[in-house]
Amino acid sequence: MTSVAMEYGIVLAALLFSLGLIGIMLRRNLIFVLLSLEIMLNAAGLAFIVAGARWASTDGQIMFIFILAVAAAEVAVGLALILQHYRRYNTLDADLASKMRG
Amino acid sequence: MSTTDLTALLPFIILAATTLIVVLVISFYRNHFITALLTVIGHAAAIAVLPSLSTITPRQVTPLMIIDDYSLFYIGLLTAASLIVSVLMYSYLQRREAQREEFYALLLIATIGSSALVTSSHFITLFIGLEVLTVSLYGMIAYLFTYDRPLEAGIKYLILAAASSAFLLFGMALIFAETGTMLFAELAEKLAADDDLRTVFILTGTGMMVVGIGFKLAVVPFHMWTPDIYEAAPAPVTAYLATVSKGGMFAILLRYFIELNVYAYETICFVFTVIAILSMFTGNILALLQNNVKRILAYSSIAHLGYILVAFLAGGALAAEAVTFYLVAYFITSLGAFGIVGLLIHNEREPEDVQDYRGLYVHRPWLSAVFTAMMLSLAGIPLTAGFIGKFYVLTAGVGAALWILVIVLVVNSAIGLYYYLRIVITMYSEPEETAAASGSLSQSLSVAGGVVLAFLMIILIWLGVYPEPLIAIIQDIAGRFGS
Amino acid sequence: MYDLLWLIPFFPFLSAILLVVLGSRMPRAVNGAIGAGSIGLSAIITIIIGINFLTSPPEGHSYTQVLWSWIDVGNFTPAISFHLDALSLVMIFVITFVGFLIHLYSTEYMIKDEGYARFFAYMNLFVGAMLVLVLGDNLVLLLLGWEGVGLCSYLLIGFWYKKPENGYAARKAFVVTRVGDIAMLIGIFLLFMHTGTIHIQQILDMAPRIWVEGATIPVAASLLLLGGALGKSAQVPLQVWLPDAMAGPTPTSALIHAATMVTAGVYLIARTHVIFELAPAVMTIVAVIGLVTALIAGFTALTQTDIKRVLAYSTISQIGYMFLALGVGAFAAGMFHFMTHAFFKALLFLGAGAIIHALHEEQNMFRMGGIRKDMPVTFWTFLIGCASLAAIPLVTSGFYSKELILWKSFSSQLGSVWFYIFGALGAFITAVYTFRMVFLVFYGEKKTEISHLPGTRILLTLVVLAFFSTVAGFIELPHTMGDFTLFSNFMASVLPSVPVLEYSLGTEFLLQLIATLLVAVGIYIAYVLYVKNPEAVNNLTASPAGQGVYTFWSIGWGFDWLYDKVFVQPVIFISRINKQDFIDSIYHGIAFATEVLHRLFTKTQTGKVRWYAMVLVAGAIIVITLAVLL
Amino acid sequence: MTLLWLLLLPIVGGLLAWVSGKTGTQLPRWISVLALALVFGLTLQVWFQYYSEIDIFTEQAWLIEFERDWIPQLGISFYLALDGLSLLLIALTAFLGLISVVVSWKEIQYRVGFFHFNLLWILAGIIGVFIALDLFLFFFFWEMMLIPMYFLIIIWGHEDKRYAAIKFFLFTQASGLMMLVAILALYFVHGNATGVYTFNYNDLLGTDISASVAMWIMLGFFIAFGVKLPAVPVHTWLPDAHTQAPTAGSVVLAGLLLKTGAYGLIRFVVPLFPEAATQFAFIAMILGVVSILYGAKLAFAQTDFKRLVAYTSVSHMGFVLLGIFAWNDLALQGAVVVIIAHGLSTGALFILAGGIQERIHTRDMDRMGGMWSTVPRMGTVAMFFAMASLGLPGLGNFVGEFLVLIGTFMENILLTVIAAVGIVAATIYSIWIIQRIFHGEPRETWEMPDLNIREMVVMVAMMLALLWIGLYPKPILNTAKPALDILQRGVEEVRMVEQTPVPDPRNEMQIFMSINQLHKSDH
Repeated sequence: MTSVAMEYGIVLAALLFSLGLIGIMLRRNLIFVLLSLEIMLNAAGLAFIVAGARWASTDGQIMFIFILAVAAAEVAVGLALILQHYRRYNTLDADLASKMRG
Repeated sequence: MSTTDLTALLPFIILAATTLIVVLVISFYRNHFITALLTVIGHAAAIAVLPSLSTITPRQVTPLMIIDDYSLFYIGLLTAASLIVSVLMYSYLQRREAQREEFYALLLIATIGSSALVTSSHFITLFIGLEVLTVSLYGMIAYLFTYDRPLEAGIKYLILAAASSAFLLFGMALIFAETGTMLFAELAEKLAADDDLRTVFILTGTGMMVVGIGFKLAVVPFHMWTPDIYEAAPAPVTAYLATVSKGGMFAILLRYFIELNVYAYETICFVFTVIAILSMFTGNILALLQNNVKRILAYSSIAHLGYILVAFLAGGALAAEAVTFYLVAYFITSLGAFGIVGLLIHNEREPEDVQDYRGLYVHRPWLSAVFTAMMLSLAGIPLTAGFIGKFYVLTAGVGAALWILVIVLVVNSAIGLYYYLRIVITMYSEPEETAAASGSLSQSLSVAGGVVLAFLMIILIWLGVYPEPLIAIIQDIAGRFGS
Repeated sequence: MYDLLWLIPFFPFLSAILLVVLGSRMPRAVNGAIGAGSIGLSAIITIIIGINFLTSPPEGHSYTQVLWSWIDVGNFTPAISFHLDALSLVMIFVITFVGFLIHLYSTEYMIKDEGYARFFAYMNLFVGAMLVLVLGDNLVLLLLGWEGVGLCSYLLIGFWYKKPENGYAARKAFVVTRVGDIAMLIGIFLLFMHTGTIHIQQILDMAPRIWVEGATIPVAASLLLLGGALGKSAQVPLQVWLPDAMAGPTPTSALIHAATMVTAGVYLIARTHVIFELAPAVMTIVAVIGLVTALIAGFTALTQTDIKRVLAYSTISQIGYMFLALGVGAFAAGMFHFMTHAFFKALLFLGAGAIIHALHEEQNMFRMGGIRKDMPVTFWTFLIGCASLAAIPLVTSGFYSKELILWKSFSSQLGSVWFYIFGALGAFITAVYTFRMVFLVFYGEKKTEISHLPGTRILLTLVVLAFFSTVAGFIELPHTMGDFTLFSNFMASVLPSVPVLEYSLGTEFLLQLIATLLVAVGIYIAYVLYVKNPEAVNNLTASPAGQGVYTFWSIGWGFDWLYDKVFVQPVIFISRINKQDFIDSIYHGIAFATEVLHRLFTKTQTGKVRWYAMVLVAGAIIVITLAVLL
Repeated sequence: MTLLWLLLLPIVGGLLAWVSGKTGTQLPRWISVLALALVFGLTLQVWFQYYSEIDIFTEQAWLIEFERDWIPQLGISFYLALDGLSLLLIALTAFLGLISVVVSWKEIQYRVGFFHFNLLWILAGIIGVFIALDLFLFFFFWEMMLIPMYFLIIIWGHEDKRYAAIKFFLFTQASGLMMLVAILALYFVHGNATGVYTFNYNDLLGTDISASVAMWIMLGFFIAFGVKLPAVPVHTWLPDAHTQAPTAGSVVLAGLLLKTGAYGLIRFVVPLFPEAATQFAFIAMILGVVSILYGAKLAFAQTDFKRLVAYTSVSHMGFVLLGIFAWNDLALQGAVVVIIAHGLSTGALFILAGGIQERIHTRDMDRMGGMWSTVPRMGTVAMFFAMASLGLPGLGNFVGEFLVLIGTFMENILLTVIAAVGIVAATIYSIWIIQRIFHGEPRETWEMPDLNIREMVVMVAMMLALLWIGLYPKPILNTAKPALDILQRGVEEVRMVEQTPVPDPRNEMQIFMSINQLHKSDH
């Protein structure tokens, strides 16, 4: 384990993170948006793992477990809401959810 | 974990137990009143034990949480706000068609999360507390998912909040990667010991954490969600968002800044200065001609967070005091304002349009007096807590010679007056002759809601006239903490 | 005895208040009795005090009565206190006595007017204010009277308020005199600043000690005081208000012209003569202004058709003579002319009033004529007044006072032969326009039928005034006629006579003769032009040059036109523009800009979650960039 | 305790009036009359009681003091104190307050209780401003009076009331916050220099401030007071507010609210920052002169009676500004007299305007004219107050304006001369009022009753007061004298001391850069 490895890891995590962000911004399908969120959270989780590895600390992995749990909770709530959205509009287009503005 | 540790965690235990009880009761016997009553009792009990805990403070409970006077104060504040929200929500749900009881479980969990947030001394607690709060909020915002707007708001909030949490997490990871610790205390030591540690990782990490925190606080440029969510969520939930969610976040931000002495990082301070200025201007200008009362309050909350940031950036004991006092005042006012919006709900519709309040003074003089008081407090007019709060913030700002921020604050206070007074004007205008007189808003008020509002009004004026006791407490807690 | 002094101004004020408060509830007879009676009481007290003053003069020939301390800040300590000396005694005598006669006359003259009580209230206030003016022992109290007089003139000129032109005349009078007042105000400030006191006597005592002749401060101060005097006394260039002031009831004109307001300027200069003497250049200015005014007004009077306007211009002209006297240092002569002028001018106005009343309120002289047989008393008294105004030798008081002025203007150290020449020219013109008036009104064909003959009170007043217009001159006779100087001696305690260059009696006699001849010629010309050969006038004015001159004179030498263009129009213009206050538009601009910003910002709240996310990310990038790069 | 009563009477009276509004319209009115009569009586009693002392004592600044801790942590105390100056202004407040209640008797028929609540609370705020000697408390009262005033305009005002009310509020509030910043800056400068953090006026007097800092702080105060006064160019709220307010509102605005600005300048700006004020005096005096002329100029142009009178207020208050910054005993005394006399004369003109509007439902002077024959009493009264307004000697305004001008003359001749032109302007607009409304041809026929007994009582009271001030102002001058003397002496002492030492530039740096650090170390 060297610090170089850590930086590679962080960069990878950052790339994943950016991917997720781009997904949120560009995808209109809510499921894909949710997926992108998962990617971002997991990117952060990856960063923790890499960081934990650098310091040979378990904190990173503990954090990752928490992140997983939280991500699961988010997805659960998210899917529930998306379901309602689909029921109402028969589509998963995020842009339809824009009744409020101004 | 010793008994003392458990004692220190008593508020959490009580709240968690209440949650369990509520969930169990619901599953056996659905009764709105009983559920709400249990919730209220749970909150009250949690608040009641707080004073006795001050004997064992400060106490580090595991590396994750610190129970000191500061966190006790904020737990009390958040729980009290949550208590008021639960009462308001009781009145509110009475008038709406929904599964009512589960809400209280969500509320309790969110409060636990927020309280955990203020006690955190470790990134994990920070993250967990935040997420517990946030995930519960998804449910609370979209609680009336059978309606269009709450659902839309829930989805928006979920997407954006999750994204911002990811930012926060990534930022934490970067800092952890550079320093190898997630404990505030250790971080502080390492950062203080080594100036070279201000690397790209640390700064980027801090920047990303700012995004996460800024989102929760709804400061510019992370404010976009605010109006929509405020508008769509049930009014008491909006009150909750404005108070418990933001208050908890601000408390931990202050703790984090002070413990890590982030004030020494000029760039971060600069970033916050820019954020404060933008928030004040953007919030007020957006609110200026807005016609939806809840959106007005949303935009004004953006501006108010800007005001608090002025005091926050001043640093030092005075800043901690000012921030705390302002938050207390802001809690009272937000609860009162949204409480009224919630109490006046009629025909499945909240009175959102400014015109809905036309002639309120004629139909409900006392309610309009309370609403006026809340608006004036937001505007910072004497005899209200908001005046003392604004005074305190300005004191901190001038004391630290933050002239630009102070001037911006003054200018924005003037802009803000315009829309607060617009609401007030409407209430005192002649009511329309038509059906409105018979009263879209003339239903009888719920007793509980009325009592809560009266209580808030009394506190508001009490603090505006005689803030000395509260200031004494705050100085004792926050002041000592800050210096 | 002297402590009754305060009663003199008190009665008119009391009566004015009574009339304002209760006037409308009392019968007219009572109103008139109160209005005229109060002035009568004041006149009686004045006469008692006057006799006392003559028989046993107070110490230093002056008496000061302090009623109460008015303002007391530092050394600025004006009190409500009255100062009686020879000068103020003459003034209050004329004011109360002539004032009383005018009031008496008014009780009959105004009897049909709906504002009877109001009229007397204003008149009493007027007299009261004038009394305060001349009695005030400090400049602030003097100013109080001064402004009070201005106010009352405004009220009285605009008495018939329903006619807009009366209101215009009233405002003109008030504003023009106030312009002069500002100068006077500054003058008072200047005097106070340099002497440290506001009391007239102290200032006068101190002035020769702290300033040398011709020093800047007395020159400036006297010029500023002169400004006030010019306004009040209707001298060039502030004379424009007086002819228009004829809009008021005729007794008002009598009061303004004879006893009160316009002589205030003369009084002011006489009162502060010490300061003027320290500024010889200003003295000359005073004299020149007086002369110029006398001539301009005289020429203008020649062309007027309205009987009251002729009298008005004659007043301006006669006050010009008083200024001439003051300017050459003949203060006593000025005051003497003031007194005689008060009698005959009051007489003329009241007589004119009687005539106007008799002729259906007709004021145009060309529509009068031939009424001397029908109104004999009026005719004879009016003739006496005119004779006095035109200074017919020996039998008229006007002759003695005007001769004195002309002689002094020649013989005084400050005098000059040019003063005499132009003064005599003025006397000539005076004779012409005076008798033009007499001939037009009383001679020739009857053009308007007499509807109403004056009653006893009016006639009585006229007779009394005619008597005084004749005898008042005998208290001061020139060297050539016995050198009887009762009046100058009396005034000597206040107004020292200026040194006079030595001339022989023959010179004086010669000059008097010339002036007398000029008067005679003037009367003859008037006779020729207006009785014997009326065509001549028409021929004269029909020629292009004549027409131009006639028009120029008749509009009062174009002063009104000039002021209208230079002052009135700009003021109206300024007041019209910027009614909405352009400064306010700055604030409106700010408000508008904020509103535009609001609309712009609102556009960012699209409601689309992807857009929100983009803003969030953009914000994140900016924040991180700032955090890392700065 | 007397001072506390002065505050409590209107506050409690206001609450009672509000509550009693439910019972009908008469009770709130009588409660208000009672409360204000008590305040007035109390003021007179204090005046009589201390009048002899006022004459003798010049060393003792305050006649009565009242101090309690309020927020001791921040050095804020509930500190009330009264000297001759405050006494006069409170007497004026109570007097005009009473008059406002009486003139509203018939005009206000809508929510009478709430109206009187607002009215009394405005008065309480104003009284508070005049006796609060803790700067925080002062600011507290300063802001406290705004909201009730705002309500007064917005609920009982005329056609354009919303605009007027919000404009009034924004101007005063924004400027008020500037003052708060200035107060705080002063607080820290004083605290850092002495270690004592306090808002107490007596302690803050004579604080050692470097020149440039003092200038900025002083400007903060000046802006707030200038807006209230109002001085050109921040006067534009005033015509709108005056015009749209109900009669009582206009009376209180013109008679009292503006005076708080003048009071602030006398009490705070010059004494707290003698040097800065001296440097600034010339500009302030120019503003005063500009206000005099510009206000008068705008007054000419108006056709709305109330608006015209409102602009004359700008003009009159210009004299106050001029007098205060001339800062000698003549000019200061003059300013005090103008403050009082203007309150009476302009207040009365607003009452007349309100009376006319009540009768014929318009304020447009183009539609009036020739009304003297219909309402001679009103005409006479209007004439009186127009004359007072144009500065006729013998009436109160003259004494004030004359003293101001003569005092200013000692300091600056040119400005005095220009200001004196304002008197001519005053003449024009004053007689213009009379001409347009009461004289001339009637443009429309109006059937209207003349002033009734209630109105005549009010008018006569105000006329007598003006005559009293005009002919025997000595009691007023005497009462104000010791207070003004002390203020002047304080300023002179500081000016004397400040002449010698050279200010240390480092001091200034410290104050601005490191107040933060200093403050931290204090804790």
